[in-house]
Amino acid sequence: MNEQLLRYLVIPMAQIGAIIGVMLLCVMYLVLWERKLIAFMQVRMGPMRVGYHGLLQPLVPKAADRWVHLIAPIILMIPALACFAVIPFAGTTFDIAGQTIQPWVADLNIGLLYFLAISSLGVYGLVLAGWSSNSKYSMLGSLRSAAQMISYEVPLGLSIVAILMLSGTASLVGIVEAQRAAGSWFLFNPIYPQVIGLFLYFIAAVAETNRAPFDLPEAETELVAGFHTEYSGMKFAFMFLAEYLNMILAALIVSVLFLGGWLPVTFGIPGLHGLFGNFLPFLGAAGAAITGFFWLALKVFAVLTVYLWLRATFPRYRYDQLMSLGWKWLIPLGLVHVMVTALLMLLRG
Amino acid sequence: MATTEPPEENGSVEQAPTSAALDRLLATMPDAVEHSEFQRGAPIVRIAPARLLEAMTFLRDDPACRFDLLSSLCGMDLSLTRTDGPRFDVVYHLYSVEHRHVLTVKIAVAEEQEAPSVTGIWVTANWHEREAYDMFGIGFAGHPDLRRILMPDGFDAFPLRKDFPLEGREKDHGCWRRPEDDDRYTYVAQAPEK
Amino acid sequence: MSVVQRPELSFWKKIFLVELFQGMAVTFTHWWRKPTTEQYPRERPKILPRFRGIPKLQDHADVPGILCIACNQCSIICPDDCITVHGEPRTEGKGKQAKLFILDYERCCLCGLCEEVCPTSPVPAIFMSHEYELARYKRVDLMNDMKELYDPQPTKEYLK
Amino acid sequence: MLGTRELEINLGPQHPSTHGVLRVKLKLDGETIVESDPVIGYLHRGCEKLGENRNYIQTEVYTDRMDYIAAINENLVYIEAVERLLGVEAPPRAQYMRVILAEFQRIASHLVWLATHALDIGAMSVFLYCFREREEILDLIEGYCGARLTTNAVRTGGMRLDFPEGWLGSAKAFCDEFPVRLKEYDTLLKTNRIWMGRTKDIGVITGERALAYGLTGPCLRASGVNYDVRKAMPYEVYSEIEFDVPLGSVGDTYDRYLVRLEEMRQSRLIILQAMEKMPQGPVMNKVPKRIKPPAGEVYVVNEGPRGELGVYLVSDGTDTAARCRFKSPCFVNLQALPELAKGHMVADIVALIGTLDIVLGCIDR
Repeated sequence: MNEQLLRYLVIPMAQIGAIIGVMLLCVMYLVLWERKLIAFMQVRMGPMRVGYHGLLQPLVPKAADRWVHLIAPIILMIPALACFAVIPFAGTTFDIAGQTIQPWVADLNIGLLYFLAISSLGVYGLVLAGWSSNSKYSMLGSLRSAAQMISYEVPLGLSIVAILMLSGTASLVGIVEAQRAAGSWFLFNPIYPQVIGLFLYFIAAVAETNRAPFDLPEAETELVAGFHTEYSGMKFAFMFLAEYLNMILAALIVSVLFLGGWLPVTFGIPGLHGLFGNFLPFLGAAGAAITGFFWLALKVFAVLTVYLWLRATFPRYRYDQLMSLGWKWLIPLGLVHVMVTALLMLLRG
Repeated sequence: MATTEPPEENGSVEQAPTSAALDRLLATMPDAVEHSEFQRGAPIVRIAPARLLEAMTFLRDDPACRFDLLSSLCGMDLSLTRTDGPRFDVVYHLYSVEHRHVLTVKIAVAEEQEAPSVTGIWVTANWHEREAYDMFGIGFAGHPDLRRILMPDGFDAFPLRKDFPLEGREKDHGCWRRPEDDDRYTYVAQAPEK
Repeated sequence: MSVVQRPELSFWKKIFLVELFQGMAVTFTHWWRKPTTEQYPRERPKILPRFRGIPKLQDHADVPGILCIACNQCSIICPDDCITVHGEPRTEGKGKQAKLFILDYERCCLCGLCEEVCPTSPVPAIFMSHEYELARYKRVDLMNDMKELYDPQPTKEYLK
Repeated sequence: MLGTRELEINLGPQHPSTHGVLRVKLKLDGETIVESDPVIGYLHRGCEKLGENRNYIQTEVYTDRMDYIAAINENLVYIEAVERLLGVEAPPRAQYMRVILAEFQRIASHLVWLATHALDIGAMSVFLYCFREREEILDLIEGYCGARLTTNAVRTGGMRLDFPEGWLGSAKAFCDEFPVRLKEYDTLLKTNRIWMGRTKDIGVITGERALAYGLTGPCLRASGVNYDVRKAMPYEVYSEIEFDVPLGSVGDTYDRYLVRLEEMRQSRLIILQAMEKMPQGPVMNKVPKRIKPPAGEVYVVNEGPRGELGVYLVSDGTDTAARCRFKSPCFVNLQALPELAKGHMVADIVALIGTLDIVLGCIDR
């Protein structure tokens, strides 16, 4: 009985703990990397006295109804963390002390659907946060961000439909296996290279996480930091963390869906499929898992750098332009993309 | 009848400055002009307040003048120099983009009397007149919403008048009070009780 | 006078987002350019010779005693009336010298007029020093008398 | 009782994008602006009252605190008014020096405008690139007169000091690599579709309406009216320098951006020409120590970066002015904000405040 207990309780708990710990750590370093990268891109040094320790003291506006004010950041945080359950961090399972450990928490066969459903729960957190701060600015900010997130779910979904068709399964592990079977990343897929899909997903993900050219809700110059104007202390840290976790999540999904998850960089080139498969052969399966994780991390790092690069370069869209871009351009593009993928799959078998 | 003073020489021998606009105005509305002179080459004309709006519309619309830019409108407190006549002067500086010439128009306004508002002719006069009212207390008849623009609404004096002290009135001063236990002064915003 | 022409994006540029990538290229190339910021407390900014810091008093070798002749020119010209000077007969030689010289840093606007009008011979008695760290902890410290006006304000080294 | 009411919202006075302490009372219907009413006066320090209680030398110290981003232009227009009252001319070398410094200050002021305007609309990097250029100009100005912002650089009858040696060399160096930087801003903004989307057809004003509002400077020239004081009533040595006055066609925010960019290029050309033509010679004319101009009045107008800077000086023979009136271009330009903002969205009012290029010190005096 304790073996059952061990397999389904202790190991997943350990994995979840590891994931949360690693993710919080890389959120901090992502924030630092963002400030340093954007600083260098703007010919300045960025934070030199690095002492990032987000323990801020809490503050609540008196007219706000306390409970909603308290719950909102938690509602924002839970989906961000929950989605990590589905992400395959490495390819091969390995065993330590007799127990076989898979490098992901759960391999749901509806993995992608789960991700879409959970990540769209975040909108509630935003709206509640804006409403409960009882200030006009937060109100405007939260309404804007809710509308933005909802309307950019659609192009997100469309770009994922094409991937589902190509890989035939919704489980993220299955998708990466499909890319291994197809012999190259989906981005360079012989049947129909998913360049438009990647572009579509990336733009929608940027809008979804209120970043770069679409950071309207927290447009500090207009609405004085939008919905989290009235937040400070731990609750603000939660929201801040949720935003960056969403960013890392989007980068992870881009890497898994389009850039071949844990497959090595040289995977696409015919002759060198397995070249960098395993840096630490002496560790056997564990070594392969670690190298797989390393490749995934490298791709996530590249995608995040492009995120920050966008932020340093582009001005901000206005609210109605944002909406018209989403509805008039991205969604038709997504539909055409899905149709073309289907057509090409039919023709090229 | 308007008298045109000979322009005073300031050391450089130059032909007497002429202003087409001024001559045009003198020709068409001689009775509106009380007095006109040239100061360092710039024409200055004093108009009777009653005929101001008529003269100003003429100056803006007449093809020879075409003063389409009211560069600046400001009040002046002459209580020290012109003790007999009306206390205030309202000075209009006009400029024509087309003909590239300038004209300064002045009208005299007594203390309680209201000057005619030129917001109908140039929209820019709105804030200028509000500032003149705020600083000098010169009322402008026909101004859309004449209220203070720079000073706080509750302010009851007119700061740019000559009788308003430079350091401000005692009543507006808060005072720096230093409690015994602390050596830093704290600013208390109400007048010190004597 | 020329009318500025308003560029229009050609169809192909619009489709392939050419100008967006050009913009990104600009920020990318800035990535490895040398940063221009200076880490203030450790790296001190370079002060140009004519920099107008806070006015201070100075003496000169060939004039015995206090250089300032208490002529009150500076306190007359000062727009904010920061300077009060009281003279006393000069200890060596004839003429006057400053007995009491109070400069109110709180009101001083660093305009440099006092240095211009100061008539003392080799060097102006009151001169615009190169000190720019003017914060003090108490308001009282801002009223500087002669003793403080002479010694340069100690700049603590921020080594942290 | 269900009913919709317009949302009244306060933009400022503590707000990151009002370029100073400006408060705009906005009436919003959803996101579109129904009515806006700018409230000013938070930075009123009574420069005109001080002008009437300080002598002519001391008042110049207050002029560069009014429009603190174009300090030398403010000093210049005040000193020109005093010189015209006195009937004194600055020697030719001093006049060329004044033109060079005024044009440098114009470039610096346009750089601050571009930086804050781009930052309000979201382009963070342009903000820092502009301030990097402005830093070099401020070093030049500090090299000449000793202060970066509160310059107090011009004197009645000429300039107090000549350029330090090596100054013209570093000024030339700046002028050489400035066009490359301008091209960078253009690639980042001018053809960028997001920037175009945020600035095209925002705050459109026709030529006549602009003149009725008394707009001057780049805001007026963007609507196609050719009025530049340096060409219309040339002061100092502008008549001997050829340069071009850029005009706009539509009169929207995008045109004002293009006009100001072009003005920066023209200012650079002016500086280069002035540096070549600058004769050797004295920099200061004989001026009495206590300036007591004869009784009279004068209204002098200069072309500041934001528009027409005017000084109306009335002297009664003593050494303090009887009336000292500063006509500020931003005070007049801001008056057009309600008409420009009607019907636009909240995000646009931020772009509009940026494009009017207002400085609150200059408005409130």
